[in-house]
Amino acid sequence: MSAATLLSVESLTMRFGGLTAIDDLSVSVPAGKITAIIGPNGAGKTTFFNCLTGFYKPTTGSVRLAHPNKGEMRLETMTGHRVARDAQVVRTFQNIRLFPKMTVLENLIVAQHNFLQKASGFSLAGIFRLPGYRKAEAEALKKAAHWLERLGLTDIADVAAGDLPYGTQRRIEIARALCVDPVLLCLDEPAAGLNPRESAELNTLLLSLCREEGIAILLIEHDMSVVMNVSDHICVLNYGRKIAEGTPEEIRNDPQVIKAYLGEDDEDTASGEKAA
Amino acid sequence: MLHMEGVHAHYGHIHALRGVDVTVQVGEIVTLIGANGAGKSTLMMSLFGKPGASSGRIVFDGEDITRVPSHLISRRGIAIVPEGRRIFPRMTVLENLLMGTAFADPANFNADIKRVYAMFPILEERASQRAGTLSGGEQQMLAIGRALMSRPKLLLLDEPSLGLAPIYIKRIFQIIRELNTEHGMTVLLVEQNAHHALRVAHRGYVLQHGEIVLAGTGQELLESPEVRAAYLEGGH
Amino acid sequence: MSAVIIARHARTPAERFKDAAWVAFVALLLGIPMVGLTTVDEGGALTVQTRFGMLGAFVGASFAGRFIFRWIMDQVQNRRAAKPPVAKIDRTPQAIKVIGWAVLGASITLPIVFSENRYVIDTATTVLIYVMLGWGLNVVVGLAGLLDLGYVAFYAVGAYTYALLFSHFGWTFWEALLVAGAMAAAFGILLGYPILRLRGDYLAIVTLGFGEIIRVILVNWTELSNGPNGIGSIPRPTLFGLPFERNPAEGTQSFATFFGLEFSGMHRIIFLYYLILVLALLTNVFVARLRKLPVGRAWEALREDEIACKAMGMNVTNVKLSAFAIGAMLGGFAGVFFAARQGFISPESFTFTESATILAIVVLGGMGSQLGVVLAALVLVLLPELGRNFSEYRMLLFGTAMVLIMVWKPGGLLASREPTIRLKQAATEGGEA
Amino acid sequence: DLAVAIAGPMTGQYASAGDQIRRGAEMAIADINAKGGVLGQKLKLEVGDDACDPKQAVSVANTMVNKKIVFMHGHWCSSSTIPASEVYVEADIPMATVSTNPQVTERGLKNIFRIMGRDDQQGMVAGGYIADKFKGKKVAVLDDKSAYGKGLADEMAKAMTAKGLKPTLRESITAGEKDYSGIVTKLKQAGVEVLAYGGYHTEVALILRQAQQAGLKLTVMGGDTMTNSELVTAAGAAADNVMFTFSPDPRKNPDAAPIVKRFRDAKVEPEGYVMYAYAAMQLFADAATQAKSTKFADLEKTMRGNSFKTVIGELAFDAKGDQKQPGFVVYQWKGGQYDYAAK
Amino acid sequence: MAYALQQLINGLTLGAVYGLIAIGYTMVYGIIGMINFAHGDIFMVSAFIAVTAFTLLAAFDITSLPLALTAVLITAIFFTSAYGWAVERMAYRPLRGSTRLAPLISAIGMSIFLQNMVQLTQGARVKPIPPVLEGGIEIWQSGGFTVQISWTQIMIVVVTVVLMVAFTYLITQTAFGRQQRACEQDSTMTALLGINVDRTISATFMLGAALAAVAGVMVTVYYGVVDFFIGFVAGIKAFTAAVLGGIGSLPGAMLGGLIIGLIEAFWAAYLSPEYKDVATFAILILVLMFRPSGLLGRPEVEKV
Ligand SMILES: Nc1ncnc2c1ncn2[C@@H]1O[C@H](COP(=O)(O)OP(=O)(O)OP(=O)(O)O)[C@@H](O)[C@H]1O
Ligand SMILES: Nc1ncnc2c1ncn2[C@@H]1O[C@H](COP(=O)(O)OP(=O)(O)OP(=O)(O)O)[C@@H](O)[C@H]1O
Ligand SMILES: CC(C)C[C@H](N)C(=O)O
Ligand SMILES: [Mg+2]
Ligand SMILES: [Mg+2]
Repeated sequence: MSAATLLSVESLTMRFGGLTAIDDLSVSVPAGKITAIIGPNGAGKTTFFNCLTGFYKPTTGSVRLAHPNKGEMRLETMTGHRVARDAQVVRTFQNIRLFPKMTVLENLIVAQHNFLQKASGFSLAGIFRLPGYRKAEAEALKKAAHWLERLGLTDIADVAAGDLPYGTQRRIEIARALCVDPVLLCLDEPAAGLNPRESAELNTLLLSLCREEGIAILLIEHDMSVVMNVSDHICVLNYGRKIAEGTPEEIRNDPQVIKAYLGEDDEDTASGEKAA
Repeated sequence: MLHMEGVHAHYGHIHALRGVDVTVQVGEIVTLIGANGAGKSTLMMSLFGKPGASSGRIVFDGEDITRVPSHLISRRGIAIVPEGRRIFPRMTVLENLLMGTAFADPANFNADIKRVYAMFPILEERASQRAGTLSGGEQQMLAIGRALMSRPKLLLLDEPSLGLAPIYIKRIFQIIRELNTEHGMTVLLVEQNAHHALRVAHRGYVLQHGEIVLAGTGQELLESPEVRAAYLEGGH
Repeated sequence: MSAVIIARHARTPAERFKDAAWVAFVALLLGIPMVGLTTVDEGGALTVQTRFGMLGAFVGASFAGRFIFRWIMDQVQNRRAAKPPVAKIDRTPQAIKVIGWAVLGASITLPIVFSENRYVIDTATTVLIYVMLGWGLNVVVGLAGLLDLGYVAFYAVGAYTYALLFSHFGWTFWEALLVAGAMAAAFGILLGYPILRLRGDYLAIVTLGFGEIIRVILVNWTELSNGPNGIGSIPRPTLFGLPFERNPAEGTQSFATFFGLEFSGMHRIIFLYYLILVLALLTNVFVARLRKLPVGRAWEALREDEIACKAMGMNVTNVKLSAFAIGAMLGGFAGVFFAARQGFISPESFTFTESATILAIVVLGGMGSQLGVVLAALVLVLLPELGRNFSEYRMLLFGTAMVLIMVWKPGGLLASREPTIRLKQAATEGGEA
Repeated sequence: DLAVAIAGPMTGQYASAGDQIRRGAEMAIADINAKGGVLGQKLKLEVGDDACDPKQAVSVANTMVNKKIVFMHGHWCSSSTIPASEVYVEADIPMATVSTNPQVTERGLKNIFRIMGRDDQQGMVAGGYIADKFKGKKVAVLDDKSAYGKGLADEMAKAMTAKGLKPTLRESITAGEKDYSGIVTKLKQAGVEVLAYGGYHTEVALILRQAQQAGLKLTVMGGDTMTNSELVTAAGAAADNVMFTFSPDPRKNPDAAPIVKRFRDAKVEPEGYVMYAYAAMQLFADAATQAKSTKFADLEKTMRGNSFKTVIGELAFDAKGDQKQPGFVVYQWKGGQYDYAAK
Repeated sequence: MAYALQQLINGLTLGAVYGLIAIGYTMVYGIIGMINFAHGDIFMVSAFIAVTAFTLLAAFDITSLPLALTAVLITAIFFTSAYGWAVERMAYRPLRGSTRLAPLISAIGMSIFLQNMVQLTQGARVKPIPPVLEGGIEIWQSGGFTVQISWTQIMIVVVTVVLMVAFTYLITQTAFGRQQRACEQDSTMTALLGINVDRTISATFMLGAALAAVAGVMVTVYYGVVDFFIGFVAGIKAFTAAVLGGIGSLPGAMLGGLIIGLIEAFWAAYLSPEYKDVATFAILILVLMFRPSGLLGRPEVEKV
């Protein structure tokens, strides 16, 4: 792992009453790569995301981001919206959280709120539709259209997001997160509810985001056909602790991981066949 | 056991089911596969009248249940693990499980809860945690556990493996098979994990745009080139 | 869901009879203590009086009413069921546009048609005040999804700001207008700040409490507000300095003398009408534009999912406060106009009932719908007005109507939501630019 | 037909007063029409409900203007009368009101005639009486924060103090609540024996009941609203401790005896504002007959210039429109009836 | 000191009355997540029923106090529950599944309707009944001030506490209570589990109305005077109490009621009675700033 470290998490602990959801966890996430976080249900993966993105205040520990333009940032000290706005660390949710009554396009435009709000002169310029604002709006629209195209959502751009099928909503959530211009994109089970074919498409997308756009991705996923095929690096959690770390190949054969997470290989092993 | 005939269903002016015919025999595991938005979840919910069938007939155990109010349907022995889990977030895990037993024989309670706890030990550990704070996968286990608490004759599972770790996915399919063979439970299963699903299923249907386009035994469908191309393989 | 079952099933007369009998039975139960019995005061002590005739009539009417109602509903449903459900093309946006222009045209010509009818124009002015209030509250409730049961506080702040600026410093309507708006906005932020973390119904009670606090302070702080006596002789707005008076002060012109017209009280009424029409329309354009700006979209997003907003880097605090501030400011403007039109304000005009009416207008209209607010304001203001002929049944009918409209159209009179931006249309517009 | 109108709280909290007004006016109109009407035309009564809400009052006023009424009796609440009068004055409609707030006539409108006294006079009489009668006792002054109640209480306190009896307590309560045990305990603690109250009778009844429970004996002095017999029903025997100021009782007016009887026959007790409403209609009928016109200028001149015999006595008005001899008298409830209090 | 004690007693009684109405509020809230603005008016209806019942009993010369009270309670509960049922059936059930605000507006409409209906059918005048339960105990005397507590006050506090405990048990420990809460959290899923949502909600409304009925009888006995307007103030105060204590929590409603009663009593006793409502609401806002879900309300943790 020679790539520069983008995010380094040190001895992070998160307790809920008597329950320790994350226990002294240290992880580092390289820039421009895909890092997967896996682990059994309740291992603390989503909680880990919540700590990174300002939704929970960790009990102890530090989360440092080496922002390419803005220098080092301490994420654990930043509140909810600042992590996304200033540090450009953007996430999706395990339980989809779109703006259901708004159209897909609107969802993507709202994601560009900070940029547009500034351009609208905090509404003063916008209310008179001054050219500066109109230009910004056109730009935002272009970006939205771009991601709609990339995720195959163009046809449903003007449909209310809440009326769409589950799998589609997953993709919209990713598109929306991309509109925030993330430096680090945190995806919580993006392949849940997708069929194998769609998962494969997701693989392609994730790889191209990482390789072509240089966006670092932190991925929580239970679908091994995704994890094993796209990750550069995998980190395995169990009971809030890191139990293994390494390349997909290493992880696949790690006995501890097999025992706690993958299960004994039998004729049903999905990972191999599903992506065949 | 279950028989759907020419069922149509709408959400407002969206026509989600366009005349589906589905049959499930006693003791069978039947699976539904189909792309995103094909109408799989709608089909399951339409058994409960949410949304109700706008035309067509649904027969369960020889009785027409097309117009029966939702709450009477589960009392006939149908339980569902719905899409999105729909656990009660502000109740404890135990209370959620108790909700599953509203019309079950109280005599079975101890055995049932033991069985569920044996399947998902984490639920026993967390019995008094509020369900809304469970992790995604734990919630999924809870939803399955809740459905099993009423000892249904017919179990509807809408993507039961969603959000579960691989080790649990294997467990789930094992459990489905067990329930079917040992307890004689009939199962209607929706899965994105079509491989798994078709393997455990006796028969399967392929749903497309609200219509059944293909039906056959699990093995037939697994081998069918259309199914392989559309649902089983990554498209490149 | 039971409704669905009933709808599909063609009812036999016997079933209809049973249904009506059940309703009659309930009516009997409800009627016994309220209709059948009453207590009257006979020389210092109560005695019970029975009114079985009235009770009988009430039960009979319930039976007949239900029977006929069901019969009609069944007919309607049968006819509907006979037609196959066709996928309707949603034509609402166009329809709304057409209705909107028609309403606008009607409101512009109204004073011309009714130029001698003081009552009509005055009532129309009241409607417009509520429309404006509705549009203001719509920002908070309809767009941002923050339940506000104390909106009347801002209306009061606007009205009192003008009244006080006038009585202490002699400010005119036009001078006070902006200051009062700013003042109300400041109060909006003042209210918004402590309750940022509250949701739903907690917000409701706190806003209700805030409205009460403002009212109680106005009642008790006599030095400031003249207490319950209110503030009177508030001057009417002028038309570019021309007052609407019969006898203008020495050496000044009034509207009538300037234009060489004979004085008529109607001039001012009509002027006030057009003034509020312009204010309301400005509000409308303002809110409609805001909706298509980042703030407006942020409000709606906030209503949909606050957590997702945060994850998109949105400063939720600012978004909420801006909704409160802008909603309050619009309420403040309406308040200034109200003070100027009434010429007299007292805390009694700013009670919870007033807040409830404004909220009802927003919800009945269909949350977030601008035209819906107009329709709902028309209904809610005109109903009690028309009801004046029924005198003591007036408020009874008003309450009933509120329930019935809600039951008839749970989403509000106009409930469709128009996207703030469309890919197609935006693309073609972009092409032109 | 000639349209005349009444306006007041026909619904809402004070609906019982509206009811009195309506009954009085209906009877008067029936009587006048039975005698052939006014100037050969029958009177037609329009009823406006303002629920004591100033905004509705303006709306009612506009309705009435539209109905081309020639005379208005109302409104009842001062806070409604004041804004509504600005509408009537522009439409040249004379009005006779029972609203007692000084502002009603102090604004110099020429269409207002007050057939009742003013709060300041009322307060003066009541306050003076307290100072004379209860010298040396502890007196609390309480109001309900309404325009009427607070104005009256302030005047009572002023008059008392002027006569050398300083109130021990000066407090306000919130009308419409039910629990006044807090204030009662406070009165008890302060050893108050006399309560000067500005407000409506409903609260007085509750205060009396709760005082009784707390073992506190209170004498209450109130204003014109205490005429309502609801007070007796609600307060029971304790009502006998209530005194109030009101214009001389029209029921005692020997000239009014036949009318009183007619009301009683119709099962309407001519208490409170019933006779005032009757008198207001008489005032209009007489003025119109004398002026031989229902034009505003003529009516106004006649009303201001002459005096009129009505069921509530002689009515004559000063330049502001206030009654020339308001003459407030102190009454006391006794066994369900009110009567002049001992001097 | 004696004065403070007396005010404490006053405050507690008033607080118990608020609490009693608030329990009904909070229970209905707990099931459909909606503020039932008409609850105060249901309470008012029950007070009128109580007045009629008391007057009837007096006419039949039934003077045994326990008998009369029981009879009145039963009558009031019976008819008021019917009102609770009917209000839900007509104004709220058709709105199931629409926005949260629709039933709120419908409730406001219902509240206006009930107020005016009672005004029309029963008259606008206040209705008094003669004192039912007189006397009390003198607890303490100091400085010429006698501290009294009346039987009525004792009865009100006892009844409130008993009902609060009973209903808390019902809601948190029984299957019926669980089903009620389930209806609020996800009514569709509740139906899928075989529970008749409509019936559960109706039953809750009837229970809520029964609680309002008890409150109505207590208030009638305590104050002796009712009118068609009493529901409004009581409703707002009880609503505030429910929120202060944490909406959905029955002990919270009770606690909130007591706190508001005490604030009112002591603020009026030692500071200015004019601003006691300002004090109440200011304290409410203050509490909610630090505990956004009220005193005993469970904090709404939303796991993302
Ligand atoms: N707010 C909370 N309060 C109490 N316990 C919590 C809270 N949030 C999470 N937990 C607990 O912490 C543990 C970790 O949860 P987390 O959601 O991080 O798991 P996860 O790894 O994302 O699992 P899954 O793969 O099932 O989504 C779980 O056991 C959960 O019950
Ligand atoms: N509540 C709803 N309102 C409107 N349309 C809906 C609603 N739910 C589903 N639909 C539409 O109905 C169709 C069928 O949806 P359904 O959820 O049954 O599909 P599915 O096969 O279960 O998809 P997925 O694999 O994503 O779960 C889709 O086009 C969807 O957009
Ligand atoms: C007693 C009534 C005439 C009303 C009261 N005097 C008022 O002017 O408001
Ligand atoms: Mg998770
Ligand atoms: Mg689905």
